[in-house]
Amino acid sequence: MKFAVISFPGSNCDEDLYYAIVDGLKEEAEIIPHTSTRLDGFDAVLVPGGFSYGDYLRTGAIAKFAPVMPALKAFAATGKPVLGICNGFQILTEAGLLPGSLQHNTNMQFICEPEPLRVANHNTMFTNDFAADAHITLPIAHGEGNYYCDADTLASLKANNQIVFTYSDNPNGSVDDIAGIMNEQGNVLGMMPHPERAVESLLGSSDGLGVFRSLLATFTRTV
Amino acid sequence: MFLAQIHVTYKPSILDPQGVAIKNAMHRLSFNGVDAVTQGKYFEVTLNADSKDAAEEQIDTICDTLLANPNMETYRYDVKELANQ
Amino acid sequence: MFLAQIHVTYKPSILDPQGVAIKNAMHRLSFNGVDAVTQGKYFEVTLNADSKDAAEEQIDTICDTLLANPNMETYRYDVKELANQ
Amino acid sequence: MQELRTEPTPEQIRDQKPYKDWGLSEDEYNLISTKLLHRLPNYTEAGLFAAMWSEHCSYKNSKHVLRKFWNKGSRVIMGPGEGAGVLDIGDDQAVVFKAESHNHPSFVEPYEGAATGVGGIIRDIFSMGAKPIASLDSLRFGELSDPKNRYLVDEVVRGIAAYGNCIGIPTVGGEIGFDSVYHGNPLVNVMCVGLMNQEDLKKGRATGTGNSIIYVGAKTGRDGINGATFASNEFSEEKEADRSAVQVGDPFMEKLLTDACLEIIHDHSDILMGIQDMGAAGLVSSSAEMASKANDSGLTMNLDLVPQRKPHMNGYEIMLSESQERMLLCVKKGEEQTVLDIFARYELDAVVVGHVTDDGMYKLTQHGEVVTNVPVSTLVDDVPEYVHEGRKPQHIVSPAKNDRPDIPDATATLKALLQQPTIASKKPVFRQYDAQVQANTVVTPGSDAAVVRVRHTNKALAMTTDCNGRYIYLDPYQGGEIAVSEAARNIVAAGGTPIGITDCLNFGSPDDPESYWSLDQSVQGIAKACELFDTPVISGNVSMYNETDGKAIYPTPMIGMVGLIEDLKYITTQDFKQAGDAVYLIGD
Ligand SMILES: Nc1ncnc2c1ncn2[C@@H]1O[C@H](COP(=O)(O)OP(=O)(O)O)[C@@H](O)[C@H]1O
Repeated sequence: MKFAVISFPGSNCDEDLYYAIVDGLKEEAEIIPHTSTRLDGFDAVLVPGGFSYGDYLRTGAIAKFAPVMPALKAFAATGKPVLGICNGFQILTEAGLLPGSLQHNTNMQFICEPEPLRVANHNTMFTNDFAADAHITLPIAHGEGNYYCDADTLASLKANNQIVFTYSDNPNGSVDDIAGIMNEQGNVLGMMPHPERAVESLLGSSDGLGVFRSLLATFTRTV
Repeated sequence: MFLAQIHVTYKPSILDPQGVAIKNAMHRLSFNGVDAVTQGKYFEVTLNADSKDAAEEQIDTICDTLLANPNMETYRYDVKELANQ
Repeated sequence: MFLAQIHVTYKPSILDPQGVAIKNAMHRLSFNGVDAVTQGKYFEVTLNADSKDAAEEQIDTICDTLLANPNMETYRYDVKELANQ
Repeated sequence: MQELRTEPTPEQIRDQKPYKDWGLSEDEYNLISTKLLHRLPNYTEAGLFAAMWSEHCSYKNSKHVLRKFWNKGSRVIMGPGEGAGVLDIGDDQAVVFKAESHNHPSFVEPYEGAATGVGGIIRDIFSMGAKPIASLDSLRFGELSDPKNRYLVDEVVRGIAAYGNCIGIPTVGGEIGFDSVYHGNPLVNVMCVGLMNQEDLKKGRATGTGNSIIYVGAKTGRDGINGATFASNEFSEEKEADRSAVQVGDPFMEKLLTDACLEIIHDHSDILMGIQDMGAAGLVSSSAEMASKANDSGLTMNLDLVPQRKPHMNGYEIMLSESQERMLLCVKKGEEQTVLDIFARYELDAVVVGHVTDDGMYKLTQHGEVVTNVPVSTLVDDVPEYVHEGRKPQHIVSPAKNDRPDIPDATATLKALLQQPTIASKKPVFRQYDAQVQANTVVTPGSDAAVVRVRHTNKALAMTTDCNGRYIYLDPYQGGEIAVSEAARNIVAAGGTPIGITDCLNFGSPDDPESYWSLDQSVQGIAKACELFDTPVISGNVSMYNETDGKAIYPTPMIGMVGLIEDLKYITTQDFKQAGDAVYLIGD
């Protein structure tokens, strides 16, 4: 399976994701610059964390105009998986690939800590490796991870089982403890916690590997 | 040359954590009369355009696509011509 | 009840990386006429006070101590009385 | 619009002595004009001398003491003198580290002061050819009961977090303490650690006649002018009024700068002759030092070519600006385009601003005129060195009577101690730091030393910052030994072998004999301990004049230590693992 990791100016988790795939999952990965206009030949696209364009203006606001974005949208439209982590989640909401937006944490501080999470939906291409209602721990590291959407959107997220991860102990004020959501089609996931930082027990947790293993299992089943 | 003064603010229905944090700070400093605070963004953009209408049209698009997030924010602007230097 | 509209902007000598990044984004979006962009903060504060003067005095102190960083920023404000509801 | 200002003539400078405000003494001025130049320096030249001869750039007051540090040892690839020190860690790899103080800027403008401190030390690391892999801090503030100190803590921590988090270098550890002596003079020290392949080692040298000097990064503005002289002057309430504009950090720009410079270092090492960051005293300090280190090289630059943020900047301002996120490169003649193309890809400003000459002269032109023409050596090597008089402080000569506290209720005292901010958990601080980006942090803040593994090897690096100003105050020699020993214990407790240290010497004025004595003694204590532990001092920084209105801080030499963990299985953490385990007390 071949993953593309998109690198925007200011992305800083692109290499971490690359290593999570290559060393952790032992599959193929390539870092793709924001100027690239094609994503053919990839089976999944990962949008990494960091501070694209310094996160100036709003997180993800400037990245959504990067030259690679039309290709990313086209890729998402094919139904293949797109995973945005942290800043990647912020970019996907700004680009309209996911509903809602991410605001400042309610304490107005950056928060870095291991965070207990619940897998709210394990019937997705990103979470089929987890047991139903699994409790896992993934690191978070963000200043603006407070997920917001209006009541109608929230109702439809719930109705369609689009809420994929929730916080056990909401750190940032997110609506309904949301830590990660997917689009209606189920092939675009955005999440604030960092699975790529939790792929080996040496670094404290390997729970994150489950996300990548799920993608691999889905891929193996469909080809 | 034109100057656009642009205000981008949260929609009233949106909880603004920055505004809340600032209001709490004001209360801690004993400004107890403060009832509500909202924080928005203020931009000044100077631009060349053929006419005021053309400048406004550009600013409108810039606000829609870049400066404001329509999920949460609204904007208003005011464009004026700058005296030649 | 009074409404204060407050603008906090960088002093001209201060580097504004945010403004530069936004300007570059506008150019990438082909708004090539854009010459300069600065980003500042805009606050709306509603407060109770005995008079407009009293409200202005409070806002002045609030700006000095909380909303603006005198090392880098300047502020201006406008206070008006709100019609009773 | 800014008016074009007329500069004072050389004669006016001689008569009105504005150089004194810039930190140059009358004797120094006379030495420059009569012995070194044999003429009166013009306005720009006088400004350049004031900056280059400041304590911050020349170490003229501390050099004598710094020579007492021990910096041998079999691992040393590069000791003090370059941007940062370098130690061999096997497998043709090396660790690079250095610490830097940003005390005064952080008092004036805590958020930006702390942020730009982080930015500066990172540039020192990658300019050696190393990838920055971790940062640590060491902070001192006045008591938290004062709201001003709470504000300083919040903003300094926010500034460190904002810069490190954005640029993607994990802040993995540090220390923070509170004492009323730091009220009005907080200490903000930051350390950065980098990892490199030994073949990538770069130096800040401008060598090879005809080779090009390339300026890259942010445009030069009027910020931080006089920063170097300012940092070397005592800080008093009165002077607050005339301070120059605050420097603002742009971590986004620095991320691009880091990536671009490392790409050039890796892929085009053969055409890159030297690289240095622009830190204190900006362009003049970086360029003059690059020329000086290349022995007899000279250098000429055209100031009109320097990217400028504001119109009508004069030579003095352009050369002394401390605008952040700027680097200077020396590139082989004819190969400039390769380098310019790489920077263009990162959307960074890069311009050829001058070239290396063979006459040993430092020559600057602006608007077609020569504005500076002095021997490189006069700026860098001819700075007088001062050996100050030391005197044992009164409080050591006749110490206060032993005051043995009365502890009727040990539990209550223990609880009270644990509530002291200096002792209590630092989680509210380090929770704001991204400690895990780069996905190599094995031990995050909260243990004795942080541990960062070296990816694709079985090795890891342990790192810590430590100091106890109170011990130094009471006995600087032993206090110095204690600081190094504490750092070494932290490293060992993490499973590492201590291999070297960096330091930040935060002291009062060297003109105060008691303060100078403490500096000298503590350096000797540190040196002695370093020799015992086989941990050479490979880099460091001096911050003097840490006093407000004549009151000095505790002498506070911060020690940043790095240890090598030869096998990942040696990594240990400080927390109790399970009930029933035995607890041992070792030592006496
Ligand atoms: N300013 C700081 N920045 C980052 N980490 C910090 C800071 N202060 C303390 N820490 C972390 O908190 C932990 C405990 O620190 P400290 O109380 O100084 O313990 P010790 O006395 O064992 O050094 C350490 O892991 C240290 O790295």
